[in-house]
Amino acid sequence: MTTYAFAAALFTIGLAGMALLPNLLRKLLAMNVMQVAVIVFFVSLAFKDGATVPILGQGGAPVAAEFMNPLPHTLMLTAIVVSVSTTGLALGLLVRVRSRFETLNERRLLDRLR
Amino acid sequence: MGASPPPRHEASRVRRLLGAAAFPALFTGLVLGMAELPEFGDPASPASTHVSPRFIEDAAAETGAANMVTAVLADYRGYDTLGETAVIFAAGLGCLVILAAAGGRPNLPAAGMSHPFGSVILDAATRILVPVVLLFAVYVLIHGHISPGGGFQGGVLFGSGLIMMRLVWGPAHEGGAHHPDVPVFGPSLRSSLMLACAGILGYAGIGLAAMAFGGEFLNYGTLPLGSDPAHVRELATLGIEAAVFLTVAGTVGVLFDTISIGMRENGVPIGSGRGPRE
Amino acid sequence: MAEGHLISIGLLAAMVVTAACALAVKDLLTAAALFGAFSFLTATWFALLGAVDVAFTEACVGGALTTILFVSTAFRTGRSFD
Amino acid sequence: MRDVLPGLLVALPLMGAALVPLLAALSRRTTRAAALGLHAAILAAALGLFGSAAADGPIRYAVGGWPGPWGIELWFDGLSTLIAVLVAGMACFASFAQTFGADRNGAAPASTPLREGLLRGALLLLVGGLLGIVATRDVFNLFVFLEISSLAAYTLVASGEGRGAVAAFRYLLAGTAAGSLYLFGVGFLYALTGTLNMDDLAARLPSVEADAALTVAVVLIAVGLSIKAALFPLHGWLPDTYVYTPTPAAGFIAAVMAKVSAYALLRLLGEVLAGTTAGAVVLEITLWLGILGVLVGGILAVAQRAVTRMLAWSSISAMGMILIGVGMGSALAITGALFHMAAHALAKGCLFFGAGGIRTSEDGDEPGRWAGLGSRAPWTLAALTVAALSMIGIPPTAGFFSKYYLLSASIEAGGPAGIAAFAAIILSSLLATVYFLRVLEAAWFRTPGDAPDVAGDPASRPPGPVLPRPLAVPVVGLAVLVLLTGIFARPFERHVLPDWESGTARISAPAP
Repeated sequence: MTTYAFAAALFTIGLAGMALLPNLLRKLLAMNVMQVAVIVFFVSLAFKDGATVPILGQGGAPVAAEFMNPLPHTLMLTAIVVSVSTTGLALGLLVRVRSRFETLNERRLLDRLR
Repeated sequence: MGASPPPRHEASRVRRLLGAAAFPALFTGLVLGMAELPEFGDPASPASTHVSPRFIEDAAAETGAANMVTAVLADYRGYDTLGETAVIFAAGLGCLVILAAAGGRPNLPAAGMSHPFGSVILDAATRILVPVVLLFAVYVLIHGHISPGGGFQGGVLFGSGLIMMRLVWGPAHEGGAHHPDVPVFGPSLRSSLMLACAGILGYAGIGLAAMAFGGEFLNYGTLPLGSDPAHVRELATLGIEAAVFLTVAGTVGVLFDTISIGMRENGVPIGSGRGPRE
Repeated sequence: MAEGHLISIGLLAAMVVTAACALAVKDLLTAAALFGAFSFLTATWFALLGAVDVAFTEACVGGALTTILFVSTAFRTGRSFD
Repeated sequence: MRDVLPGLLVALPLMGAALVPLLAALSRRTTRAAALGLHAAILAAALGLFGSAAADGPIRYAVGGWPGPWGIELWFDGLSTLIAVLVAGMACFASFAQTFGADRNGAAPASTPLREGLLRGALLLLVGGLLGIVATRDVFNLFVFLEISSLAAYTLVASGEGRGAVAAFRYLLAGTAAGSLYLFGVGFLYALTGTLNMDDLAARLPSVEADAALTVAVVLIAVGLSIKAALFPLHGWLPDTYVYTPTPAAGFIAAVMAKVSAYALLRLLGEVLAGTTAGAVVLEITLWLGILGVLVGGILAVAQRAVTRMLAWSSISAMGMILIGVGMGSALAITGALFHMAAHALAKGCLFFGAGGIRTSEDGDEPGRWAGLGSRAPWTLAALTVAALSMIGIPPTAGFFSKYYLLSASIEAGGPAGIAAFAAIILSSLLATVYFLRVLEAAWFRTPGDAPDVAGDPASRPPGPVLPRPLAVPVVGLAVLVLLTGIFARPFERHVLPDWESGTARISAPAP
């Protein structure tokens, strides 16, 4: 529960940053924090007390209770990829915005667009 | 930056007030919901008992991968991974459209990397480090069956090696080296794109090949690579990982090149060798 | 490792603090560096939870690639948030 | 057929997206032929699945040979194949229109063969993402394909000059927030049930006893998808995005992008989460927000000075109408929502292709710029008029029937929501009459001299056709489809609706 609450806190910080910070690059950093929060949540769902890393070592047939749940791990690999892809594309957009409008401040940008 | 203070808008004040109320509410709501979830670490939770036991108990026998995450990633949920590869490919394609292939005005400096640092120490360190990084990347790719790692991590590492070369030796582009002593290594923007495309084609190609042999899309078990289905799946998984590796390495190159030096080839097709550069 | 493990709680708290700092500092390079630190802390915590693959990826991607991309953008768009 | 087409439907666009940029190195002609051929093949696969699902019942397809809930399943019933056909069909028109951006510098700067290949690749990726959303039976897979379609859409939005990049960035922030909210909700569902497969979820959710957690999950998922579906008041990203997207992509994005998210909302809220109390409450809220969206979208559309911006606000109104249908949830309402998705996609695609092209050729976006176009290009304007009439809901067009179904569903539903929905739909038609007549009146009954809102000498207008052929063909083709869909609405209803109704019966009582 404590762990989940930390994920919720990170998510809230990220989402609030996206909505409230005026600078577009900062919004992007906040977006990354928000995405990491979801990953933290999923990874904490995969944890089992007394279990180990989901890689089969030497020995007999594996028992489910002995290994961490590999499914959320897999999903979160995909989520990390999605997050870096989005960030890459967003940074490309920002380079273009900065080159065209000479600011990354949302308010200045809105004034310039008016 | 500009000297004038950012103008104030009433709307943004309203939004700030709204935000001050909405975000604590969001946090409270999330925590209230989380209080009812199964306890952290509970081995009897639905997540631990419903679908996942098969991935733990049967993965090695069914797919031949000791790393269960690799088994789920490349085989049970290989379709997700195809989507993931497409996502990163979409990012590379997007940056190319937005920055490199667009006729933007070059009024931003390139990201400081267009002039090689020229320091002997950096140069020597890079000469030693880059081959090690690239080799490790390939190791991570191939060893992903048994240990943490796989195509994606390997691809990122490989791309990081390329970025390291770019940072120290300057950007590669048709037209020659920037550093007087060091030949420019690393793929051009166009070859990075081709790598990325090849990865997607390879991945989907393996999936379609499985269909040609009568299985479902991405059902590697039907491929005529041997008699032991787990072994066949293991081989196909390696092929999948290699395809992901190609796409990721290529896209990392594309992303870095476009973001750090893009929009400087004013209206000239990328890779045409005519890119004007001050 | 039980829920209330000190290392786990400490790492999580450090994550929240670095994330908040990364969003609060004035200088873009500092923010990018703090974000890198945030990612590495996250990766460490993932490793602690037995999610080695996720930890590896998060370290590669969040700690290295995303940070590099942010820094190279910072070089082009100016270091300070305006 | 049934064991090959599902794989092809999702594999072809993704492969094509990688193939077309490579072909761009050869020649423009090869690139174009390949892209058009791929889109045609995708449409053929979608039509094949549509026919097969209608004739022999729904198709379940286990990708990789792993059955659900361990693997990822695809699911093709009347509902999903209809949307798939719509997406694939619109994509053919958009691909045809993409030649426009390559030929005329006004729409896309400095178009090189490679750039054209990349843009065509982005369209294919977008189609692949949308078809993936439509086909999938797995809630996490839905997220992955949502992101593919989003990234491709950001690319297309930003591919124009100027403000497109800003619009795309704002769309990206909204879209990523939507994706993360959705994924967080999926995390809750996974923690509660241990599964990601939609059928398995629907079977296991009724026995879950954590009401608060389930409510949070449902709200997160609904809010996430509502942002993507531009449900009022989460529509903020939409107007700029539609207005600043280059015309060929705008016609496609405006036509199907938000609707696929509405479809996902229907699948999840109406089918998977229908057994939960929270799901029912959220559907009710969706209905009321849909009513508000219809009104706000219509009123703001009247207030706009630019034609494309007016069309964008009218889209918000239309999405509200679709979500009214989704929120009511009766068989008739869902039929209306689906029919409105199709009718609105065809008409709005037509109008965006037309208005975007006219914006370029007449060098401006005010209704006054349309003055005299009726005599200069009667066929094109006739087609656009048909589309506009469909938006208003005049009888022989498709738009009439979708509003008819939705109105009947509101009467059937009754109660305050039914009355409000009825009034909102009628009022939105009146508002649509106001804002479309302004444009049509200028086009048919004014000469360039007496247009009030255009400054400058009409003689200085750029010469040339009103719409270049790459845009004129989709405009006329879509208008014909609008008419055909309207004329054959009754037979269509007789042949296809029984399948949908059995589908919706299944929706209201989730199968194990």
